[in-house]
Amino acid sequence: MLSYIGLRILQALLGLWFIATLVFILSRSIGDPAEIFTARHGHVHAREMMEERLGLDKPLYHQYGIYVGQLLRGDLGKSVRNGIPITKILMERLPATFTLGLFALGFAIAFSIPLGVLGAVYRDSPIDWFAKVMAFLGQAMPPFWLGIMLIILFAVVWDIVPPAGKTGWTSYILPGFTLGWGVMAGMVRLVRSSMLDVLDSDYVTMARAKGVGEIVVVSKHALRNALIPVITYSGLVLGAFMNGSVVVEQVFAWPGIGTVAVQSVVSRDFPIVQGVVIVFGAFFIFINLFVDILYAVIDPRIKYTGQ
Amino acid sequence: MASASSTQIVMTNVWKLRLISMVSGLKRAPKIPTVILGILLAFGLFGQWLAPHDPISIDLAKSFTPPVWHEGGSASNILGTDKLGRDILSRVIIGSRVSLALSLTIIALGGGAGVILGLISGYSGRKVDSLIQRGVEVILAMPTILVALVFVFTVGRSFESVMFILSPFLAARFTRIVRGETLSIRERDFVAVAKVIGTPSWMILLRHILPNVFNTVIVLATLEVGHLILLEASLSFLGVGVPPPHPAWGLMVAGGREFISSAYWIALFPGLAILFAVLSINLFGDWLRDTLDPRRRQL
Amino acid sequence: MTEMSTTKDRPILLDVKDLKTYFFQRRGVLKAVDGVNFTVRAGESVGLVGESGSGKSMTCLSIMRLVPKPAARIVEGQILFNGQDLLSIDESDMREYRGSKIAMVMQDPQTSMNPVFTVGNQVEEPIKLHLKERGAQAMQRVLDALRAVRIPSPEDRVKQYPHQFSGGMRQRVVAAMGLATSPELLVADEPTTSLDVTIQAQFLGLIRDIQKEHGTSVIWVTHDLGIVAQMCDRVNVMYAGRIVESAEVQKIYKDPQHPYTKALLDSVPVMGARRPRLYQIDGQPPDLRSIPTGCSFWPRCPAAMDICKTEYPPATHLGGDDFVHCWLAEK
Amino acid sequence: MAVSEPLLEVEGLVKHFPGPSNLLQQSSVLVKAVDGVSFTVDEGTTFALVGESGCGKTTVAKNVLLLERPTAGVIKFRGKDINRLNRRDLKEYKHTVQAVFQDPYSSLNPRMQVKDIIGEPLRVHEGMRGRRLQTRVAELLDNVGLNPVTGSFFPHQFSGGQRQRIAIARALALQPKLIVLDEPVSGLDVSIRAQILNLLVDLQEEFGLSYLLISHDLAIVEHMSHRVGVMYVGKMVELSEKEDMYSDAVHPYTKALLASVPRPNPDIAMGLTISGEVASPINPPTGCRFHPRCPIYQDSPECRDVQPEWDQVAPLHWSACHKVKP
Repeated sequence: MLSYIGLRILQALLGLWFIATLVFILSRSIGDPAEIFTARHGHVHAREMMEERLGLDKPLYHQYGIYVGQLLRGDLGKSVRNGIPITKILMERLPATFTLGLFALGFAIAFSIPLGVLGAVYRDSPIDWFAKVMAFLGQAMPPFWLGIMLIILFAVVWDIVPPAGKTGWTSYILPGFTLGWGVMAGMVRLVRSSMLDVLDSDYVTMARAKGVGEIVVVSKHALRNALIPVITYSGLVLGAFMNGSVVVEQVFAWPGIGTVAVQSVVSRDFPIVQGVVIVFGAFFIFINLFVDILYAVIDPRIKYTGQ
Repeated sequence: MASASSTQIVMTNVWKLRLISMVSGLKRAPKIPTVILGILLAFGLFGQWLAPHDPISIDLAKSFTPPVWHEGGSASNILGTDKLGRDILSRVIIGSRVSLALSLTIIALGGGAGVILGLISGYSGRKVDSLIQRGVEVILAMPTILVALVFVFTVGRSFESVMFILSPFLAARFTRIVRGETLSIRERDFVAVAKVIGTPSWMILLRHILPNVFNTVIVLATLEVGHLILLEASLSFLGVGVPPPHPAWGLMVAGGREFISSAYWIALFPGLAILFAVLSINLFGDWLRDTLDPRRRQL
Repeated sequence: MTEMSTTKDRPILLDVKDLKTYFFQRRGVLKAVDGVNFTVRAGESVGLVGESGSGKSMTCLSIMRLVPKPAARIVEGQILFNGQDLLSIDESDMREYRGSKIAMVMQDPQTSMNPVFTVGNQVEEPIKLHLKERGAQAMQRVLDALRAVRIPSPEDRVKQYPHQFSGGMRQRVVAAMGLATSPELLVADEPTTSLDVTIQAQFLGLIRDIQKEHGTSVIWVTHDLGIVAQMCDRVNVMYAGRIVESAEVQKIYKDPQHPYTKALLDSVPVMGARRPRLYQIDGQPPDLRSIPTGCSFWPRCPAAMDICKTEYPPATHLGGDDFVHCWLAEK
Repeated sequence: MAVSEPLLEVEGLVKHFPGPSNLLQQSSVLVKAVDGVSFTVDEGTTFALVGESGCGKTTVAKNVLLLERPTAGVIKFRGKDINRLNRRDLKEYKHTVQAVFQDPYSSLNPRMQVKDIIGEPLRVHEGMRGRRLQTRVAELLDNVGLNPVTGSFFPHQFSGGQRQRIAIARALALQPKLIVLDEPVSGLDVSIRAQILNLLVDLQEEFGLSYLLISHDLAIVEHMSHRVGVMYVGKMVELSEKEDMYSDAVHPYTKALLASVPRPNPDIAMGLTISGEVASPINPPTGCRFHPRCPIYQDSPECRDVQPEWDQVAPLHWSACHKVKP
């Protein structure tokens, strides 16, 4: 078990290094960041300062060395606009993104598991249809549009929640719902189909043959097995989640890192964007790591194949 | 004893049968999504003849005309007009073109690359496989929208740049699925028999493996079209899609955002267009999967 | 098999009457079980023999009332267990029978145990449910049950998961799950098909010993005529959803009445028999969506007559519980 | 030509697989799937390898079919090492040796028409096309008892037994000398088994085929084969003519195996069974691999520590057991 976790951590670190390198290559191949920035602000002096700060006057492998060294120290560099360390900017913004994400995820889980399970158990019943409709709508609605429509209805027409910004707990409702619905949609379908597979399995028939009641069959024997593919998938859902959060933060003027990233792109403050990409990538990789470990805890078979 | 000639007669019949079964299979497709898809396709192909107005001609006198069922609406602009007085309906119709063209191109490019990489990765095994898989993992770990945002913003907004940056993400998804499928087909006995016979590897890939992953690829491609339409719309919304004045649905929603309290219709209708397009593609893809590839309920 | 002669005087434990279980599919009705009659007496081993698709497994699931919903439905018949019709009681009463009076072992030991719970947990389940025992007492029962199926060092084994057991051991654990509550009837659905020969021999011996000790009745579902000969007192031969012949084991091997039974016995290679050539039943088993009219075996039957093609032969009783459905026996 | 040399000779075949490994280290455990197996297959006869799961019989077949390369040992076909053939001889070998596998569902490509499935070896080796190919395919279908009209059907339109006939037709296409039959009927129903077994026997006579039969079913092996080798956990424990094996088996494992088969005759009771599990090839027991389950082991240190040698116990009858010596 321990060696398995160790191995997964090693793989995660490797993945992280890949991402960092890719970001480096991408940022250098897009064009000279100093030039892009100064082209707009036009100070020769500023350019020299920038070059020095980023080590742009040195050969590429040297720049890469500096870059990796800084990353290892947890230093993502400074904003080219105002010189504030990027770690500081991100740390300020991260909690807002994180809490919104948790809210949305909580919403998604709270609805998707019961809907998926009930849909599978009572196939083709009204609840199954409801689950299907929710799922299909969630997967087809563009989140930015959903957000705007919700603002029109709940903030403009009925005025029960704030339309944008982060003011109190009520301001979580619209963005959280917008972000959560899409994720929920995927999960409902996954829970339902994986539950259907499990309910067909021999061990569920065996449990029934032992005289176990239907509620226990579903909640004990079936659900835990059905969640295994759901957990595997949840790591991937996160990708959609991150995409969604950039857009949703934008729609609701949410003070998270997604908004910062979009602003920085517009103002050409690339070190910030670079930092956000690395943070998102790291987040994705470590959530997947966590998911794998969780997987091993739920499914006793994993520990042994990993060795 | 039937002679060889009777075999040939039956053979031609089988081709006919195949065609018939394909057509009759399509008859069982879900009706409404298929019709919407048909309309969508018609919009994309013949938009300029179907649209009642020129989608980019500005007529400030008509700006903010509400849809026809509102007071002040006009029958010539059924879904109303935007700030510059452009006809919403015409823009929605023409807007389908960008969505469709972009997602189909990306499916062809990225999907094609993904299928090839997936086949190679799954069939060759060990080193080549793990190299490709690491690459796929990294790409999948990247926040698509952010990367696309940065890229398009720096190299400039164009059809090509959006296509260029989204294709690898799609390729990665295809690679993963096709690889998995290839791995399992590779273990089937008919591949072993082909090796025993001495069938060359390229022929095994082409004749034995590729036809067996084909259904999965078709289903995946269909479902990914919906995904790409959403992605493209998001990018347009953020202002890095295909540049104006070509109407794109995402861009239209973004344009209507400022006027949500006064002219909701500017944002509503292009959004609905996206919703219906993606919904019907997904429903169609779902049906395809159930008929072609019932094992892959998770796709 | 000396004690065999005694079983036919024992009281009837299970009486299946005209059981019909159909699958309702888009492409038509699939008659998996189409009018099955047989009895199981107390302490008796009864074989259900047939090829795949003959309806033997579905008969078992019907007895347990576990046919796959919603596609399959028991449409007709009675299943009398100690005189009580299991098809007329409600679901919660049926649960009292399952795992307590009737236990089941399924074909594949790899899939018939839940992979995410320990073996102890799963063996304990019926004990808790039906014997209402808890804690140390229940644990003691679990250990006893595992010992009874000859699992070495059960104290350590209860904490392990199914994947840590070999196929043969797993199947014994499944048997332990069923037998822990001392059921009156064990339904064994091809329990040894996936086991190796020597492991199969162990399992067969184990079940025979337990049966001798507790007087459990067993329904053996199998396609292996060897297992039937070794394990059963009575044999029911199934073809296309019906029992075509039912007889005591000695009789069926010495003097089979139905042409299908005869053909089946002649078509398997037998060790030591040195058959130069196997008897060959031509054709395929029928599609259960369109079973031939008349006797379902007639298209493959070497002795088919005109009447066979139009009318299903009624049961001809041959003394005792034995019967055969064949027009030849009618004469 | 001298006295007919054997068609296929397997000498001291060893196949070890690396155990499950991970990124950090190559696994140190070896799966000793086959660990020194020798036998010969004579022209026109059937040699059967029989044993329980994990005994390595399928691995032997894969080595003969060149789907695996041996770790050690030599496989000779007509006197030539099949792993050192030049291009032309290799092509010739693949022309002469064919296979029929267990699962008739997995062994036919579901996306190919039957005529393409059967025609594939003809296309690859003889470049046959068009009308000639069609005629030959029709002939092959007829050989295995299928209507040639079915050539344009797809595999899913056939039942298991018919699929196995198609697989046999494909194996016959190049008029091979040797066909490896890996559990050819275990996926089939009882009444269909007889059809396929009879067909295989008929074809052997008609075309003078040799079979290497892999099976766990002792009754089928007796019915089909001329010589039999019994395997246990990677080792051959007994090898003899079929008649000897079934009447005068000497190795305790062979005896146990024969006794474990339930006879379809209520008057012949099952013999003594042996206890214990089939050992794992990952960590096989020392000495004689059968000793932990052996009924005549009696704590003999020889059995525990020393691998038994091959002894000839009768003409054409060998066994590897310390306790049973000639």
